[in-house]
Amino acid sequence: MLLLIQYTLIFASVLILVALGGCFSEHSGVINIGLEGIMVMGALGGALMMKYLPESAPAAVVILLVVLASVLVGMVFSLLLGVAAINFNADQTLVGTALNLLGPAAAVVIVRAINMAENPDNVSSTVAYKVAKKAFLVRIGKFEFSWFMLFALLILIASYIVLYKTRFGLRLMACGEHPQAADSVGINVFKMRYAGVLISGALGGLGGLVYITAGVSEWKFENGVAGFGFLALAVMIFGQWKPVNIGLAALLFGLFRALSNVYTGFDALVALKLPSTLYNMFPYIISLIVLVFVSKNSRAPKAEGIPYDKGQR
Amino acid sequence: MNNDSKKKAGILRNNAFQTIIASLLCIVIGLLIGYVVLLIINPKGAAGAITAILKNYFYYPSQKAMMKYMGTTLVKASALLMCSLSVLFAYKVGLFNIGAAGQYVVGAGASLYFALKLGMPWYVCMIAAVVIAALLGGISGALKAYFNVNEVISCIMLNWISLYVVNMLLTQVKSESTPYTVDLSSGNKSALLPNCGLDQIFSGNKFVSIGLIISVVMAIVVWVLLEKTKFGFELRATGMNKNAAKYCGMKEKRNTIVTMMIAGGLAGLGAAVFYLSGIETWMVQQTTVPGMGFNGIAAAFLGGLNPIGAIFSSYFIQHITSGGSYVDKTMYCAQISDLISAFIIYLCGFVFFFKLWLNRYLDKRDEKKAAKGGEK
Amino acid sequence: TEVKAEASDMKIAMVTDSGDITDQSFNQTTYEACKEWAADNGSDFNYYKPESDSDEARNASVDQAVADGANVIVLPGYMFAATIVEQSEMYPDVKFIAPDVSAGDICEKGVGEGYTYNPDDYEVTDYYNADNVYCCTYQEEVSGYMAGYAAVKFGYKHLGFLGGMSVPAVTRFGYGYIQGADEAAKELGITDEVELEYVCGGQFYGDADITAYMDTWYGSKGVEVVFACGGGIYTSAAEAAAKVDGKVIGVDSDQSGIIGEDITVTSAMKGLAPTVKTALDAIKDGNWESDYAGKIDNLGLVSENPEDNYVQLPMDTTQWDDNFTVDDYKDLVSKLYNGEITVSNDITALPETEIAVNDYGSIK
Amino acid sequence: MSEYAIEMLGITKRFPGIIANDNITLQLKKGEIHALLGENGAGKSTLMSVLFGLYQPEEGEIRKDGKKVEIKDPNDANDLGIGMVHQHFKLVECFSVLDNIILGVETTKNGFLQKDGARKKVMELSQKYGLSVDPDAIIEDTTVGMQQRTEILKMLYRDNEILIFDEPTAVLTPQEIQELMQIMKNLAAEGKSILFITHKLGEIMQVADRCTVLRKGKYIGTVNIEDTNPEKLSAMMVGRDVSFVVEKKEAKPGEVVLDIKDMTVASKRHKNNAVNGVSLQVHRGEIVCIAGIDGNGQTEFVYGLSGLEPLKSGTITMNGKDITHMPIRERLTSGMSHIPEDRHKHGLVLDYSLEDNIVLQRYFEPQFTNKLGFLKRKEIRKYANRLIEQYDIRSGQGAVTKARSMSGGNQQKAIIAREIDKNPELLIAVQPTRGLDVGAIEHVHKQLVQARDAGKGVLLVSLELDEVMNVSDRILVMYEGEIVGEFDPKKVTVEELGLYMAGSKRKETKSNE
Ligand SMILES: Nc1ncnc2c1ncn2[C@@H]1O[C@H](COP(=O)(O)OP(=O)(O)OP(=O)(O)O)[C@@H](O)[C@H]1O
Ligand SMILES: Nc1ncnc2c1ncn2[C@@H]1O[C@H](COP(=O)(O)OP(=O)(O)OP(=O)(O)O)[C@@H](O)[C@H]1O
Ligand SMILES: [Mg+2]
Ligand SMILES: [Mg+2]
Repeated sequence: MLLLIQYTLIFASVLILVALGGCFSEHSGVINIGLEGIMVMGALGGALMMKYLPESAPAAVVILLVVLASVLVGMVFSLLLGVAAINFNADQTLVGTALNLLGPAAAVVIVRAINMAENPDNVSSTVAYKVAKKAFLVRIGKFEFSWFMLFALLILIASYIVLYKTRFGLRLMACGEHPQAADSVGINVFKMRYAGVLISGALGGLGGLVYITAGVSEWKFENGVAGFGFLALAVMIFGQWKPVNIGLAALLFGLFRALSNVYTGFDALVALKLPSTLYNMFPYIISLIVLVFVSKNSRAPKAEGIPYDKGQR
Repeated sequence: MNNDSKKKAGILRNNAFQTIIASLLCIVIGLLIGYVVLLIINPKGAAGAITAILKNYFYYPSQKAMMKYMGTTLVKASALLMCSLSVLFAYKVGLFNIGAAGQYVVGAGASLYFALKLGMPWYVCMIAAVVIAALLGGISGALKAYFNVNEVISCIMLNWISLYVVNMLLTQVKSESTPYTVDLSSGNKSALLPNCGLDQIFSGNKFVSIGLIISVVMAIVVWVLLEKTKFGFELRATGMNKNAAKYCGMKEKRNTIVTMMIAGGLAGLGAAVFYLSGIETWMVQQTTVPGMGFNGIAAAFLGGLNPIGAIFSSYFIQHITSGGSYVDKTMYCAQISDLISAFIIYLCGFVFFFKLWLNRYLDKRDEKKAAKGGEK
Repeated sequence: TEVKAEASDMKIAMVTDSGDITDQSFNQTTYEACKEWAADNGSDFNYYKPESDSDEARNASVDQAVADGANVIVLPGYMFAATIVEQSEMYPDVKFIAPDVSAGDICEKGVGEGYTYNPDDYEVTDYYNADNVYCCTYQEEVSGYMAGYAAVKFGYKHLGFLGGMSVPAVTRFGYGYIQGADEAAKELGITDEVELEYVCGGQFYGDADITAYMDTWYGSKGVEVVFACGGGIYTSAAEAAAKVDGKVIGVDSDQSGIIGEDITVTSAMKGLAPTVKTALDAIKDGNWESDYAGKIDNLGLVSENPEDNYVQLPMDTTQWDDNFTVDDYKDLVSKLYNGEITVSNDITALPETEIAVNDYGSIK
Repeated sequence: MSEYAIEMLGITKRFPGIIANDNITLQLKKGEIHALLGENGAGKSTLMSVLFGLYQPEEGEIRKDGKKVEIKDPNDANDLGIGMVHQHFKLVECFSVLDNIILGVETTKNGFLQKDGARKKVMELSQKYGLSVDPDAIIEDTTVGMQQRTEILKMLYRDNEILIFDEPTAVLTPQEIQELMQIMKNLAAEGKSILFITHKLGEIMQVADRCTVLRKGKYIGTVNIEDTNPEKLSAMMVGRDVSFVVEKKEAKPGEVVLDIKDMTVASKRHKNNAVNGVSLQVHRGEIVCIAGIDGNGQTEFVYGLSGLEPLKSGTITMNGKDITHMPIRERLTSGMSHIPEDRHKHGLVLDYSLEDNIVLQRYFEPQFTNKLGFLKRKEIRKYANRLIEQYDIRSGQGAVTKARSMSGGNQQKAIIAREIDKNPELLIAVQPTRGLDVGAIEHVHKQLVQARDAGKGVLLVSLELDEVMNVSDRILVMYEGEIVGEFDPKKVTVEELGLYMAGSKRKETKSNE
């Protein structure tokens, strides 16, 4: 049971971070379907930082630098979306798809180049971070607490406050709803949209880091992040672009994901003898069904996906 | 002379021409970026690697081997073409079919299941693939039409569900000791697409079959359907303005569903021409959705969202993807060609802007000319 | 009659199967062995990665290697049966070394429709060019058996098996492991106490999902030792084991170094590297035709001395104790060698056992 | 100090292929209401956008109180005390009224929004100028009137001295228009300077002090309202005389073409029915007008009639055929034509060419499609060209022009041509002249009368009382989803109609009996 909670929380943390990233981007008016690619690149940034940090570095420093690295790399990578979508009016879905192809390919190319430069015989695309990773974990009895769980919670609360209680949030959402209106009251739509995309890059990158450190101490970048970016998008829509709902949706999805892996610990579930594939399909089937019910009144930011054209009437 | 320059401006203003220029530009810049990446990794082999990617089957000194692998590239390109047609068709009707990947998966599942479990001949398998993939596409369409579920999201979900279901289904027809499905050549020869002598052209490459012809014909059919028929007129109108379509009596819900069904059917057909050629078997433990459908997005956009353009762009993308396997792996990893095609797709996002910019430039030039002419 | 090849004339190529040379498994082992041999002997070495996971693409890579001038091609993995069937005739001047390819694999591809799944019904050499191909398989089941046997003897009562993808070699390891554990339990008279969990990860690498699965085994179900059998998938098992002082059994080579000495009970090894190297030696030394060409060896126990065998447990790093000493191990090996104990290599169904075996299928 | 609050001198603004403002001069006196008049596309909105910093002019300068200023963006405009109510409201629909008002000039403490002060100020302003709003209402739930008041409060909240109203009355009811006029007068009396754009000459005559006229991007002149009249103004604006009175012969109603019995349509916005038991008849050769204030069920009524929404109850008979449950396509092919209220939402596929839009209702007819389902492109082109000529639809590249690039007036003409040329039995025209200039309106009205004279039944839905009085042969007033009165336009006054429209009077009509 403890395990179920632990993994639910860690999977939910990944989903919360990435879905909130998507939420900020979409509230600014830019659809970010490239979260999967951003996650991979953020994970890469964090992984490399962990790899190169001296083993003696204190935990707090490790956490700070690693998080910073993944956040920064995620942001830089998301700039690709920002430039194309905001400055060049590119089709956002297309560019997002390109990021999803680009992220994993670039990560492998980079890691391989690094590995081979260090040792010509090491042709792997794996980065190991056994020591540094320990900084993120605290064992509380049988429960393995990860600082990321706390981060996710804090960021969730912060997102709520930022979106609904601050000037920045009000302006950001105005840009995603009615950029012409925002522009007419002197809000720089381009800047706000960049802010949204960059936040999605930061949170997406951090989410990627959380994912690859969730269970293992090395990551083979050929394997991307296994569709978590897409799942996060579903969480975001299921959560109706609202932080609190996203938090709840992420918990639900995290629960199913965790269940598919730890169900063997529950005799009742084992006795059901469901094919394990079914457990894997669960999150997707559930989200599809849920979408059927929530989409009718779905309130996506009105201007998302539409390039902002100052001259448009 | 004046006439001449007018003609030139005419061709420059031609939309199709602009698209071709833009696509070529994407390709060139994409390759350049790839080259720079290669240079950074290892300057020694960069030139060799980029030429290997561009050469693909021209790598082989013997004409025979060249033709053979040209055939293979064409077979793969034909499947890619079908997926890009699927994406393109939906896009023209205002839907983003990111589900081509999943529709391709169920197409593969259906054709192999019908071939190996039910022992059906190729045309039945092909029809099964089309129908089942069309149904899957139809689900996304129906969810959109009746429940307002964003098709991108439902497609993504269905991609994964399809993968798991097909893995489960095809476990029944996998060979005993491996996770791969039985070869069609040993499991059911009648399910192999007829070669119609095409294999002879390509040095006896037995995978080259009528699938090639089917896919090119389908590209033309899609073009005719969209541009020349009443049906296409209606579908496109629905895609551009659902409300107007409804207002003038088109069945906009039905059209959304039909569009996704056709798109699904095209992707399913892509899987059928690929898997029924016998070139690959299905690995029932796949944990990622095959990239064919996603690459279809790339090919569709690179081809300027034109079915005929897609023929060329699909071939090109397959050409450099296959070319990637000729890169010296001791220096560079295979993902380098993925990286290049990803860059090319990314750059496709700028095509619209490029055209806008070109037209503005032409406008300005014309204005200046007119001003000069006026002075005289 | 055979001409000695100058090592410098040997152009060695290796083609990977579905994985890459980074799979921390047989592709990587083969790659490293080839590379080392080539470096030691001054030969050319190159490796090829097929464009996709299909017979067609693997054949294409061989075509490419030959076009590049390769005259010795190493093809690790049963998937290369089709390549052997189709290309050994085509390139009579090229020598093929195909570890893990069995007569059955070749017959299956060669016979095609109507294959009975019994290679003994066929003359395997009808289906490929025997003059330039050396194939071998390993008795992974024996290696797995020894690991399972040892684990139970060491006193572990709740065992786990975590395979990678369920390819034949992995399954042979696993089914051997089950048989070994069962046998040891019978000897100790504790068949009702010993329990074995069996699952495949569906991939050759670890991730959060698989670690969660392993956490459940170690943490909730009380599994004490898991045989992590599939490339990099051990990372997940090791990760989970470390949290609860659980143990892991390695695979292919002595993995105690990478998994961690204290948690690695033993490793079920298989001698891929030596096979490749000796075959290459033979080509260099002119013994190819006499000793290797046309053979399909089933490599396993060749001697009573454990260390001479192609399948073995590591002598140095296995956590021997009083319940199961090195001598007990040697005894076991000789019994296996003598045929006193036989291990079934049938992978069509889970072995019949007295201990409880729970098969969970696949994680993904 | 200068007597002008704002001077725009020699402003030129080009768009690709068009000079929207060509050397325009506009001088706004302090405390005056200055009207800006011009045909559709004359460049009024563009000029105002330049003043508000949304566009940068290529030439010319702007002076505030005699001093030259640079207005690079709306922030600059705001700093100079310039505010604007846009033609298309610029309100974030899912925000509250208060949030919309403070957006861009929020008060914050440590980055957190402080709304209490703002709320107080908004309430004060709202009381002072009689702009009643509920600060916590979400915009999408409010009426157009309240949205407009929000826009005005947005300006006042920013303490703007120069107020631009771009066609504020196009979407308001007569009553609301009167309220707005009063508010503008109050503001001017307080010393604020107002720029007021409208196509309705009556409004200009009523409130404005002076009026500047533009035509095709050029400055025509500025006149004192005292010295002019509507006829002179419209002649200035269009360049010729325009007749305001629709010339038409006496109607000769024939047989019944449309018979609606007890029609009820559910509302999407509230629990009550949007249309509640409406019964009416339209005869051949007459123009029946449904008048009423926006939001009283006219839209839903037409949706129900045309099949865009299902009926809750009731029957519709057209030409003796029951069409209650008929699919839209069949209604349209059996003699119904429909000029929709929203031309962008329903009327046109904006990314289709003009010719494709012209055959949007008929592409499937054998005339345009052969038996195999292929379009006969040549026929379509021929047909489109005929209509373009006949109905004087102007566009850049003729039949192949993208509808999106056409001006609103010409878009409307294309729709009208399409619908009338179908030769319908029944023509439903919903606000066919919305946002059109007087010249274009004259044209549309002529078409309607011609259709009537050709023996068709015309059902006109309009919010404009002038139009209602001028064009129709019979007036039905709709209030809260019900028909509350039937009138002969010759025997009723605008004031009387207004009372019925506002719901303060109702009488049993023939058709309600
Ligand atoms: N952003 C733009 N890009 C291109 N052309 C534009 C743009 N904005 C306006 N125009 C063109 O400039 C001209 C003037 O437009 P404007 O909106 O100022 O007219 P208007 O006088 O406000 O008309 P209306 O009475 O219809 O509101 C029109 O021909 C219009 O098509
Ligand atoms: N889709 C529509 N259907 C019906 N009426 C419309 C539509 N769009 C606008 N209108 C009305 O027409 C008037 C002006 O329309 P037009 O299209 O000329 O505006 P515009 O010139 O594009 O706007 P702007 O002046 O802000 O640039 C608006 O006041 C509005 O009431
Ligand atoms: Mg206009
Ligand atoms: Mg205007």
